[in-house]
Amino acid sequence: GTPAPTAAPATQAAVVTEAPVATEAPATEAPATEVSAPANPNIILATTTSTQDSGLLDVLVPMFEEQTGYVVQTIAVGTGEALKMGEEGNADVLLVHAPASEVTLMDAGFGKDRMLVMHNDYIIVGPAEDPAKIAGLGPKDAFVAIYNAAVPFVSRGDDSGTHKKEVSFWKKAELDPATEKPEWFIETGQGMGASLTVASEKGAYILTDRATYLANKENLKLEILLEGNNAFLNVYHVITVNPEKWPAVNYDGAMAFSKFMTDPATQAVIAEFGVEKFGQPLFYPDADKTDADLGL
Amino acid sequence: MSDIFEITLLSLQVSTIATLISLLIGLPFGTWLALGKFRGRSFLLSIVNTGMALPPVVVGLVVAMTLWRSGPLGGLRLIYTPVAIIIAQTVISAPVVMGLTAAALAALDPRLQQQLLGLGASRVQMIWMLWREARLPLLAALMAGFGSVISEVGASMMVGGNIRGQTRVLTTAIVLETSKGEFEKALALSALLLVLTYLINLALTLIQQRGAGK
Amino acid sequence: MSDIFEITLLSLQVSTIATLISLLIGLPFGTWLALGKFRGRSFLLSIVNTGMALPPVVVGLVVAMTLWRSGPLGGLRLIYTPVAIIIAQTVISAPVVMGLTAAALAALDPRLQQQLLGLGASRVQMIWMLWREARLPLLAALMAGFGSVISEVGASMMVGGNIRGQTRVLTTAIVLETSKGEFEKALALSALLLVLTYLINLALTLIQQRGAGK
Amino acid sequence: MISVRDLLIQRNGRDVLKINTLEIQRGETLAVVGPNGAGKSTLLLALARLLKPARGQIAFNGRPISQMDDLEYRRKISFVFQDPLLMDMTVEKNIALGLKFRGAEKEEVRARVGVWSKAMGVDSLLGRRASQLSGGEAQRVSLARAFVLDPELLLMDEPFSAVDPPTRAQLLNDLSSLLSQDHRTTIFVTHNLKEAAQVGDRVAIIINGELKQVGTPRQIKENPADKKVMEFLKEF
Amino acid sequence: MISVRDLLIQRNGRDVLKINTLEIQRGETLAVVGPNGAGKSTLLLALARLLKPARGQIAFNGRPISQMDDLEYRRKISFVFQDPLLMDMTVEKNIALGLKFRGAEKEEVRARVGVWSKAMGVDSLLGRRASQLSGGEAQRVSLARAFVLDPELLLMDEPFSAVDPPTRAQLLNDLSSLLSQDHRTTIFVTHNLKEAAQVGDRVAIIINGELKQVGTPRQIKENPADKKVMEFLKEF
Ligand SMILES: Nc1ncnc2c1ncn2[C@@H]1O[C@H](COP(=O)(O)OP(=O)(O)OP(=O)(O)O)[C@@H](O)[C@H]1O
Ligand SMILES: Nc1ncnc2c1ncn2[C@@H]1O[C@H](COP(=O)(O)OP(=O)(O)OP(=O)(O)O)[C@@H](O)[C@H]1O
Ligand SMILES: [Mg+2]
Ligand SMILES: [Mg+2]
Repeated sequence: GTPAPTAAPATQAAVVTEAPVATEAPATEAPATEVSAPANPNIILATTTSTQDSGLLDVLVPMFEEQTGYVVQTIAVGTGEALKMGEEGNADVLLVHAPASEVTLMDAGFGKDRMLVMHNDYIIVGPAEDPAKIAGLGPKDAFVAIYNAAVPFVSRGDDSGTHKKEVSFWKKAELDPATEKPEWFIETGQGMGASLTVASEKGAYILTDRATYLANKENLKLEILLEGNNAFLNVYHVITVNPEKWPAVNYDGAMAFSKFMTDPATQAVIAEFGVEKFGQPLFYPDADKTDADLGL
Repeated sequence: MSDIFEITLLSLQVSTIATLISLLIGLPFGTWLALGKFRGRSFLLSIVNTGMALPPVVVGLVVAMTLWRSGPLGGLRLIYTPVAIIIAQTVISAPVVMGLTAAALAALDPRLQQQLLGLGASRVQMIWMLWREARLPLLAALMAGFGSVISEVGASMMVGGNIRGQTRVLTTAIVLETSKGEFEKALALSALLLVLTYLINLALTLIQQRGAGK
Repeated sequence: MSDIFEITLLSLQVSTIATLISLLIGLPFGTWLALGKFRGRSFLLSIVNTGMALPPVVVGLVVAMTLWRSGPLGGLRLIYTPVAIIIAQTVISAPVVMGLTAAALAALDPRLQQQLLGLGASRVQMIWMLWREARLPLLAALMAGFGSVISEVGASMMVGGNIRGQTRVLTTAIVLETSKGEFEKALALSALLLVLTYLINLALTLIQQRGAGK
Repeated sequence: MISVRDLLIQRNGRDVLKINTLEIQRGETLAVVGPNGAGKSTLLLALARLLKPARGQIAFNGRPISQMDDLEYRRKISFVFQDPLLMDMTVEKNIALGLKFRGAEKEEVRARVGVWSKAMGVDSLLGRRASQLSGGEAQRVSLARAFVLDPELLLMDEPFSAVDPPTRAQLLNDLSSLLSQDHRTTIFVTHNLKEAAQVGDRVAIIINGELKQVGTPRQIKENPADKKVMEFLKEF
Repeated sequence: MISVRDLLIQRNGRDVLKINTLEIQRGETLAVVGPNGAGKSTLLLALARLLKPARGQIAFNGRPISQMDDLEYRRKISFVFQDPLLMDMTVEKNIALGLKFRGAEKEEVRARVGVWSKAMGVDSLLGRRASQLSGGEAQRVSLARAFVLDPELLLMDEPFSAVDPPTRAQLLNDLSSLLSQDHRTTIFVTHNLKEAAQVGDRVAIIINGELKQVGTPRQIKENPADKKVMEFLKEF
């Protein structure tokens, strides 16, 4: 069986090396030497900004294009916008990290296939002094502590995957600062990088994905205060848009991309990505696991 | 969107103040560029014209780097305040007002200056009359300046932070709704923004025509 | 940033083409607004002036919704191509060129039209001479139009998609570097953008002055 | 050549010129005089089709000008305006303007500009920008600009008001012989009654928006139509 | 009152006016005549300190004007320009302009504008926009605009060129008496030699950028300085 998701991804480095090939054989996979251009070579990939900002797609997309002859148009937008593009058939394939909303999309029939690709994790960062004393607490208690201390907290407030995650924590804590709008609750409505900058400037706490934090670390006066909890997993799925709803979509291409993303060779690349620069991987490949394995 | 009224008001306030400051800077300086006789004038003019092409994101980045705590003016604690947006927007629209003012005044008959001085106008009075004479293109300059700030988003986002209840303005709200995939809301806000801008333009045009009609 | 040359070239191409199309639309239409005598003229003028304040994000959203597969022109498959950026940028800069053209021509002595016709000018020849006479403010209009597109990012982002190697232009690259936290790279790209814009403005100014000097 | 019937011109809603009937023969020079604001310039503008009549009609060679091709008609005409607005270009280009509009050959343009700039005494100024001329120089350029066109109908609105006396005398002389040679129809507005009598085959008197009288200088002097005309002519 | 010494004015790098010496007495009216482009307008502009001399000096009541306060000096002067550029406002406001610049009281402005608009025959046009005037009407407004100021020194550059003959005669008459009453110094450029002799206590002749001769009309007529002056005066 597959190993249970471990709490701290830093200790989980070896998953990929033993990963078996995905259950379905990659039908379209072809050696780079005999690339024949597909009938409809253009694919629109709608994804969240984090995958682009981290630089991961800059590595993977050229690989995919070279292997298959497809040309990928990567559109990095907010999670909500990416899902909407799928819903309206304006993208062929999605790479997103908002599991609950993804399920809604699938249930409504707009998505056809949904495959687990990878995860990284969320962390709570904040000023080194940690005025609300959240270090060492569980996620729910940490949010309660922040609320009670009424110290600055930055919320993305943009319905992104990260924001949805944060909302779920407030819900678990049975608190609702978004409605109460206290002074210390700062909603930026911006992307992760910009929100981190706001948090840094305001000396605030913020829930962030590890990858973006690491990429921006140099410019920030924020320390990791809480990490390594099961509840902090940030899971990415690839979703093909349903051609029965939108005949114009390039389903073959979308499928090829999904297969590529879950292909063991690709997964190995994901596991290595960022190690050189940050000393730790930014994403952990999960193609060999199921949602249940990750506690979704 | 219960805070829509608040957001709209802030947009108008911030952009109006920025436009007024730009006018205060751009009108005299543009006049000087148009009327002054000095070396390096066309060099300065092309610098100002380049300023008309200042990308809001660049202005946002530079102003933010200045106002961040790590920046030279970090002590003022202006980052993520409406004042910061006003500063950035002023940087964006001042060159627009300046460049168009210079062009408008340079197009006037040069003998007009002579004649006004010959009628006993002081320098200030002369310039005042020149502005009056060029009021149509100057109004267009003002509108272009206002248009450049009420519509920009890159700078407001970076230096304002789009913080709900504090620095969220119409354009940043539009971007937010768009990134949420809430296109209808984004379009509704856009419509609101355009209607407001239209009303302001209309008011300015009417004031100007009344002034001309007298 | 090995593709920096490519990005720069695309920026220049796209913005230049958009500006030229805006000129092709804005110059005649602005002239008509300035010289025509018809009802609803000031209404149209304030619409055009409002157009100068069209937020790039709004233009981007509307053009994207039109060009998306789900949109009315989805069949043309233009979304996420340089053509899409050109379309959006044209929508942004045409009103700028138009409004400033109208203001520039309205400021000319109305008897000039009469005199040109009296010398045997056809309508086209007359308009040509009026443009020549107002070349200074018209050049400023052109520069403001170019400035508005070379600097905008909202529309290029939405309809172009900032796709590496395909539709990435300087401003979208700046935004990307900024959001990656690579501020130095962003500033370097900004400097490049401004230097290019300056050179273009300088070239236009020199051409215009040579034309005037003859 | 030109016949005006029942003409009414309005400017900004005010009646500024009424003419019951006026006939001008081919080759004739008609001098138009009258007080300021009488409507003299307005008459010329209407004849050049630069103002639309509120009523009445103007016929050129028997055809109503409103029915002729606008451009074709205007290209038979040269107009020397009361306030010449020169274009911001060289004197040479200003003089050549009308020829350029008519698509004349480069050679022809050069030749004609040469002839007429010399005739008007501005040949030394050809390379100068028009904005750098004295008042009289500008007026001479505007005269040259009209004469190069060799028009059928020449409309001149106080064309010598800023020209110095010796030049003026000489131009008037040249003009008289030139016009009578050419059989070119000329309408000539002036404030100088002596000039009007010298150049005009007939003189038209417009007062307060009405054409009061048309006749040879002698006819008018001997037999003024009414008291107003008499008063206007008393300096003469 | 005014004394000019060794003056050289350049425009666009060309010498356009040289005057060795010229004295104008308080209360005197000096008529200036000369061919087009001679430098007459340039002289007036220099006297009003609107052009900087390349050399030499102009003194007003014994003080070099370059050392006087610019504004204070210009406010002693009224200028009627050769081409009056009226502002795009009503005739009334145009006439009041100089008074407004000098911060005159509302009542006084109204009274003076009333007097002078009537004197120039433009009182019925006070509410009209300046762009809707005939050539002569515009010139009258420009005259009124200068006269309301009641200046010490009045500079007029062909102020009657577009005014109709009866009005012109009347204004000249009025002017002669007005000027001799007021002891107002006047410099009056004209192309009408009769006018120059009628109004001017002395006449100055500028030809080709040089002040050739200054004297009473009779002196000049009887004793022209050189051949060029004689030639210029032959029509006179
Ligand atoms: N704005 C100007 N720039 C350069 N040169 C000029 C300018 N205005 C006039 N000149 C030149 O200066 C000289 C004197 O001009 P000025 O206007 O004083 O002549 P003027 O005696 O008033 O002639 P006119 O009787 O035609 O009005 C002329 O050679 C003229 O071409
Ligand atoms: N652009 C205009 N708009 C409105 N009314 C005008 C305009 N130009 C002239 N007028 C008026 O029309 C009437 C006739 O003007 P016109 O210019 O024909 O007079 P004119 O006989 O040429 O006088 P002048 O001898 O002063 O040149 C005058 O009452 C004048 O005020
Ligand atoms: Mg007239
Ligand atoms: Mg002169």
